[in-house]
Amino acid sequence: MTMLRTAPSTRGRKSTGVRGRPLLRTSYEQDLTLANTGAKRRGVVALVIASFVVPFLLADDLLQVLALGMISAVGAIGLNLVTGYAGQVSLGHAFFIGVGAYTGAVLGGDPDGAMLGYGLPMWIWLPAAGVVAAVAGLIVGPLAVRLRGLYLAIVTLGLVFLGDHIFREARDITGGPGVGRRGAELELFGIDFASIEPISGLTRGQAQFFLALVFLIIFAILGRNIARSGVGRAFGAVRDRDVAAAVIGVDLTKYKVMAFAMSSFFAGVTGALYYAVIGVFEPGAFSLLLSIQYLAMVLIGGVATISGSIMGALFIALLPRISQFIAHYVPDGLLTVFQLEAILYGLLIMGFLIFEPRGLFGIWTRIRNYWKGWPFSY
Amino acid sequence: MTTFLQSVLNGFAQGSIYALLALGYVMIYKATHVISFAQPALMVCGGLFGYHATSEWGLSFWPALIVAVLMGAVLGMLVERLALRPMVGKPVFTLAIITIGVDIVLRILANRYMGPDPRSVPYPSGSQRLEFWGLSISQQRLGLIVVTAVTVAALALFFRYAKTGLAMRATALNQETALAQGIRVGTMFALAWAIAGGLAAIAGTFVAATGAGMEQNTWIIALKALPAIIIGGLDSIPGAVIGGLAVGLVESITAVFQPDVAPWLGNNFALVAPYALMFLVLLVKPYGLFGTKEVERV
Amino acid sequence: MSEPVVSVRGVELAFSGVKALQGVDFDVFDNELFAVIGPNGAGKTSIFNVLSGVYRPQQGSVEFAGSDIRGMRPHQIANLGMARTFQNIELFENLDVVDNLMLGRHAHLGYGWAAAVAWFGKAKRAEVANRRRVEEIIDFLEIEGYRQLPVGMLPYGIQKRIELGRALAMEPKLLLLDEPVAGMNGEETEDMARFILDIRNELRIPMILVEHDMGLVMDLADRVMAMDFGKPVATGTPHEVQSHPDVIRAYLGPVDEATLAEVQGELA
Amino acid sequence: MLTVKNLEVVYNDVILVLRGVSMTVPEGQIVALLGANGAGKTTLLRALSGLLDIHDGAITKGEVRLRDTPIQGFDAPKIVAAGLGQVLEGRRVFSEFTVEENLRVGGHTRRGGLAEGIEEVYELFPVLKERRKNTAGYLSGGEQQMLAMGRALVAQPEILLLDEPSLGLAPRIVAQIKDIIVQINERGTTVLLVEQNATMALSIAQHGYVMEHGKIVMDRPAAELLDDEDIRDFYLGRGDLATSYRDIKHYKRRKRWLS
Amino acid sequence: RSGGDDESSAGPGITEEACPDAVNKDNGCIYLGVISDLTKGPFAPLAVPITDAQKAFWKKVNDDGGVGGYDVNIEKYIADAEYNPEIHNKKYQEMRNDILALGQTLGSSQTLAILEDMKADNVIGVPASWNSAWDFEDQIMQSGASYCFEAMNGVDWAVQERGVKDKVLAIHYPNDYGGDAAAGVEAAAKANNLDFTSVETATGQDNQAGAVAAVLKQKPDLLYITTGPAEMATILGGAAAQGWKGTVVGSSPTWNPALLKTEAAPALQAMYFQAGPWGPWGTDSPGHDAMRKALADVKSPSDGYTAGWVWEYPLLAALKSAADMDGGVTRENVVKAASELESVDYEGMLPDESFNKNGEPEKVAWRQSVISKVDPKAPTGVSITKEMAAGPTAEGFDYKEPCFALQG
Ligand SMILES: Nc1ncnc2c1ncn2[C@@H]1O[C@H](COP(=O)(O)OP(=O)(O)OP(=O)(O)O)[C@@H](O)[C@H]1O
Ligand SMILES: Nc1ncnc2c1ncn2[C@@H]1O[C@H](COP(=O)(O)OP(=O)(O)OP(=O)(O)O)[C@@H](O)[C@H]1O
Ligand SMILES: [Mg+2]
Ligand SMILES: [Mg+2]
Repeated sequence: MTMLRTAPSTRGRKSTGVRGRPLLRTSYEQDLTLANTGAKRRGVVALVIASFVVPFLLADDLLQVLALGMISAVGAIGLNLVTGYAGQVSLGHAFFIGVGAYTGAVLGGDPDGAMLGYGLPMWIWLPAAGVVAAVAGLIVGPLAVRLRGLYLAIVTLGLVFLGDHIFREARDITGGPGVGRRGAELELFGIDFASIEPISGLTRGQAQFFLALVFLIIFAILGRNIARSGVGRAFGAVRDRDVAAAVIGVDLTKYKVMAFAMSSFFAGVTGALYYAVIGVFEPGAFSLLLSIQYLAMVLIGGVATISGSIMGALFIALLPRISQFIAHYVPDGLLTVFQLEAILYGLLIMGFLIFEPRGLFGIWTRIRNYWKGWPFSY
Repeated sequence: MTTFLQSVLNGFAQGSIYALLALGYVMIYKATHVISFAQPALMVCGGLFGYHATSEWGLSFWPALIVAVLMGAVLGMLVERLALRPMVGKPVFTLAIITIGVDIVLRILANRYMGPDPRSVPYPSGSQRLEFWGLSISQQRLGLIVVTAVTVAALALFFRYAKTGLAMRATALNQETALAQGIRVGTMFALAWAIAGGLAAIAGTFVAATGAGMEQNTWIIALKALPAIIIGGLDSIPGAVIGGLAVGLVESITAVFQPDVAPWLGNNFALVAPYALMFLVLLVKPYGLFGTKEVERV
Repeated sequence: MSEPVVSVRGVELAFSGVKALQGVDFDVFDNELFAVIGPNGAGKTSIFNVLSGVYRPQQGSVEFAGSDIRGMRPHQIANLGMARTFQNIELFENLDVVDNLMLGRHAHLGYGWAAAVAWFGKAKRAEVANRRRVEEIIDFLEIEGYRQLPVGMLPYGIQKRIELGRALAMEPKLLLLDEPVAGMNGEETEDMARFILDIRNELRIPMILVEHDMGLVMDLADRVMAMDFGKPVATGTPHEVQSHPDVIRAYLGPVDEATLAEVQGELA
Repeated sequence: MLTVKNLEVVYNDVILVLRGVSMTVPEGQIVALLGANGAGKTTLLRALSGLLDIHDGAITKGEVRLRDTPIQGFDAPKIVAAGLGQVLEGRRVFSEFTVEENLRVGGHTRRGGLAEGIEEVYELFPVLKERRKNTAGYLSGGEQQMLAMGRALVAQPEILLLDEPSLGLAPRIVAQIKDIIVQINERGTTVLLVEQNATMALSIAQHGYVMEHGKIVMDRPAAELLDDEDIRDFYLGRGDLATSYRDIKHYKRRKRWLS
Repeated sequence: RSGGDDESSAGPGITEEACPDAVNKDNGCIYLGVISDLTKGPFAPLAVPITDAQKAFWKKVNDDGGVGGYDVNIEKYIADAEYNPEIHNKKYQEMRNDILALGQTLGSSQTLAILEDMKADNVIGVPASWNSAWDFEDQIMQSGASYCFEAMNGVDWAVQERGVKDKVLAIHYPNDYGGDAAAGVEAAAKANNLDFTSVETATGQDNQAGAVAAVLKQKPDLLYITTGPAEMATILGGAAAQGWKGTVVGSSPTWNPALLKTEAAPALQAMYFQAGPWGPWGTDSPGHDAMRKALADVKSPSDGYTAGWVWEYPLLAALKSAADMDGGVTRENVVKAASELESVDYEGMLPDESFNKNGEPEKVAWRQSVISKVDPKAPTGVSITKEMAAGPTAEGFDYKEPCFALQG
């Protein structure tokens, strides 16, 4: 399927090859590690340190936005696995996120609340949400074997509508439209991450930020592991040329289904955690719009890159703030500031894709390569 | 029995709207292989053009419809030129997301124009209905069915006999090869969007002439065309029509009978029935009823 | 001779009206280089597609490595040890050379999704071991310089070589080559010929070769099968096939007896 | 008459592929362009026919003139309208179209007589006529190549750029293609022929260029090139004297004789 | 970030410094937040007028000299939450340190999404709905009868005045709004010995086929609708066109004057009545007068304005009484003042005693509402046909818990 086949990974790599500065490796292990150059290693370390400093510099509301952004980054990584790596465009991500959210809410929800809740601890409900969503993915996967491209996309979209119907009707679980329910209890190692009281000196925003950060780091590594292993390669093969992939021994059905299941697992844990942080949510949350938002994260961040997914998710999370910020500098005349904000949201997504179709990751590689090649240009 | 026939008739009439909307998607798909998520906004704008022409310029329905179609076509072209042309050759899903951006922007502007009130376009015969065999249908719906039939016929002829039709499809299949044959790819895109904008305007104007008219939430109707185009096959004109009508029928029949026949499916199952039908069709035909199968050969 | 590696009997394949293959029979033996020739549309690629499970013939049997593979799915056949290259290059353009070759080793990785997710331990060890094998192939095909480049941007000739490499990485029991030297100049053709010979002599993999370059076929093949309109018209040593009147007709079009004799004479 | 002066082409803003190429394709001639894989032949053709920007390429220097009109700023449809047709490398048929639809698209710019144009192509390639209602994507490789060639002919271009038309064709069809090129040339079409099959190309061309690493390194009448020892060695493979492929020595390494 | 950083002076959301563009330069400033549905959400057509009316309300308060030495600003912290609980929550987090109270929080699950934080922050809020659940929440200040009582009164009225004696059908959205009303209809149907059925319907004019079919099948005497205006018109118009005749009563959000320009207009005139918590825009009362004057620029009046305006009175009352307390206007005092209010001066738009938070809902909840009829001459297309009253069902209703439970 050529839908998402992007230009081969970009200017960057090309120029490395052409300009030829082969990085010396002395063993294959070294070649296979995550951060396989010194610069990358230093970069990662710097980034992690920075992430631990940030919470002490920002206000709580912004921290929560970032925390939610990091949590949705895991969902974006999941979508990138199925759509970016394996090339199966899914508009059904919202459904799997919903399945995860409700699984989490039921298992980890307040047993005395009005909705079904078992009050299980987080280390059970979080993975369980992933597993249940993955099972849903397993059921849907076989559709992907028969369908291609936009047909698959719209069919997965149908899933969102069917899911919406189920979520609306299963009122004991979801509360129904316009009513909603509470997410799971956010308590881990005896720390209540939802409490407004400071937790060992940390505000709620800070605590949630750290929770999200750790969550993201774990799943980003898992995502990266999948991507760099034979599984990730097989995904790429299925995406680029499925007949050729089959002929070299890749079982198409198995890998398409696996891609859906893995992606749904990521979606499931994201859903459960995200809505536990949000607090109250209703079936309307898992609409086409949510699916599209995730697709936008993947496309804006960069198809088939883990770090791109993270950047894309943070960008989409911050986008309302960005448009809010800009809108307040435009004098309102014809449009109210809110209409302006909403329009800017649309325009920024468009502008981004038009001017940098390779996504944030593309910008990043370009900057990196600029410095690599410095001071020589061609 | 009358209830059944009446619901078939209602579904048929509603299906005509979906068919028109589906045709818009198909036009864009045929030339670009993109699903345009901007169709809802184009429909809303088209309906508002019709509204403006009748209530502000004092035109009557039919001239207003023509004005709306022309303006819709121009709007479609503008969208293509400004937002999509710079992206020629980029992955189609990137383009699809861009159309979502377009949709957001246009809909906000339309809402700004509409304000809180529904806007309706008066149909010449008002709410008069035609009665026969114990069934009834509003004249406005009949008008819609006729207009749909004429439009479909015109488009089908265009694609059959005009070389532009073939050139449009060629463009979608492979832009470089199309360029090498001397096909003006940009013109094809613009044309497709213009037709899609015009079709959306017809649908929009009729929607605005129905019931409470066009309001801020009416855009959702356009999403019903998505299962329709999949059922019919993304690139097929007859497919769009049959898909649209099928969705209308299934929806109407389910709405009437499901609460009694299959209450366990839950409230308002009619809303998702088109998607259920879509799943069924795809299980048998992965490219919809009339879609072109993608060639895979090594 | 020993047991055939692959044996095709009475294969018939038709696509709505077009009879692509009719009554195709042949065997390929151990360490043999078997060539298939024929005009365009004769059905050569279709034979490959039948062998590798992309097409399912309506009639006939295909036996490979001791099992009946008719009706098996492509990846199952691949895992039995059949590898091929394609007439139109079918590489994974977005992936780099190493990844393309590693994909060739997919069946040999020997770890599942769980190990992949965990990475450390089994998966990592397997990756390193297989990477080593891939480096040997890189070495063999002399493509060291391109390792980390996405194959989409490499010159055509190199891509053809990488495709061969990917097939070799599968450690196949039978290798199918579809027009390996099409679009290559004399020098590149020689390079490719050398690799084919090396594969035959050093790796001892039996091969089926489809090629329009008669010089190459006649020089390299042990046996040749000529086809026309989906039917084998002659099978035998290159020399026998070359002078078969039906083969000459298939290649030159209708000829009168005199020219036929002349051509046969020239070839002899 | 098509002239190229000092042309430079860059992909993705950084990869310099053509480094000052100059050549002339005189009216009514067949000119052959040879070169190893990756030399930049296809890139040159793209630059001539306005298809570079689709590949993120751009002309950064130099000039292309068609009958004294500089055309390097034109887009492809304009160039096609000016009478320059191209057969793209690698059988780019519209897979989902039938054979006939492909030919009709080929005649997009043709004024009138489309049916005759298609009929002429069917005469040249009778297989295509048999397969006229078949989906082009399912044709065999060679049949697709014929279709690509036929499609370009329907447009009746004044100048025809051919990018490896013999690729994957059986000897008999190669000979046929060769005849067709001569035929259309005799009818007044100027031809620029890119070929790996140098024997074929040089045997019908009046003039030949050899390209290497984005530069023209040889520019001679075709007959001279055909006699040139290096050319024979590199493009024609083992001439009559060469031994069988089986005897190729392993130590024989690829060498370039220039640059 | 500014606004609430003067916590040293009077606490968050209140400053000694004058408001931006203050009317009374010497006054301090109280900041009220609004979290509404202003652009793309389903309630945007209603929420925009509501918000505009609330701006006008507080402008008038400022023009009259402010409250306890403060001007009130409701313009600076307005957020568009698109009717989405998640965004609602985010927007609240953004403004939580900057506001004294929420002048508007629109939507039930939306409000629930921030209720815990509001409680922790001592922030009270004015809902933009009439939900029975709010009668049971201390920090939510609701005006007028809930949908539930409104529906009981509507049914009781129809039984008395329109001769309904057989069958009542409730067509409603499945949410808090429709659910609350349907519960009221059911209670009233039971009390009046009517045959009751209910049908849930979805938003969107094109999704009303099932609702229309239900009407045609059941042929009810009374149809009680709780949807949006377009849906109501589609159902009523569709059923009427196919021969159904009966009485239709809709909750207040089912009406929009522009419906009189649609093809459903004749049917509406013949059959439709609106149950509402107070008199529409054109009603004659000092409060209505003040509102019309303050909103003189409005081109097409609607009862969204009326609602937005009325809802603010209790908040004004709470601010006033907090200003008289020890420590003056602070969040804590406002919460306390609100919970002790036993009446509010609605300037005649509602009876003063209609607002009473001081006691069990069973005792203090307001149960009276009005019925309006279509009146093309009235500014918003409807005028009162039955004055403020509670029907027998509402009067006798055992109100221990909300009619329609929002989640706990
Ligand atoms: N999937 C298919 N559907 C329809 N026809 C097909 C299909 N595959 C092959 N054919 C037809 O079968 C015939 C044989 O095709 P095949 O590709 O095997 O030829 P080939 O001998 O490889 O020719 P070439 O040398 O040109 O590659 C051709 O006429 C082709 O059109
Ligand atoms: N789109 C592109 N982006 C970047 N580099 C490219 C692109 N297309 C071609 N190149 C590079 O430009 C060089 C010349 O390519 P070109 O296709 O013109 O060669 P060619 O002479 O036609 O070769 P062949 O005989 O293989 O067709 C090659 O090194 C190729 O890798
Ligand atoms: Mg072939
Ligand atoms: Mg080339």
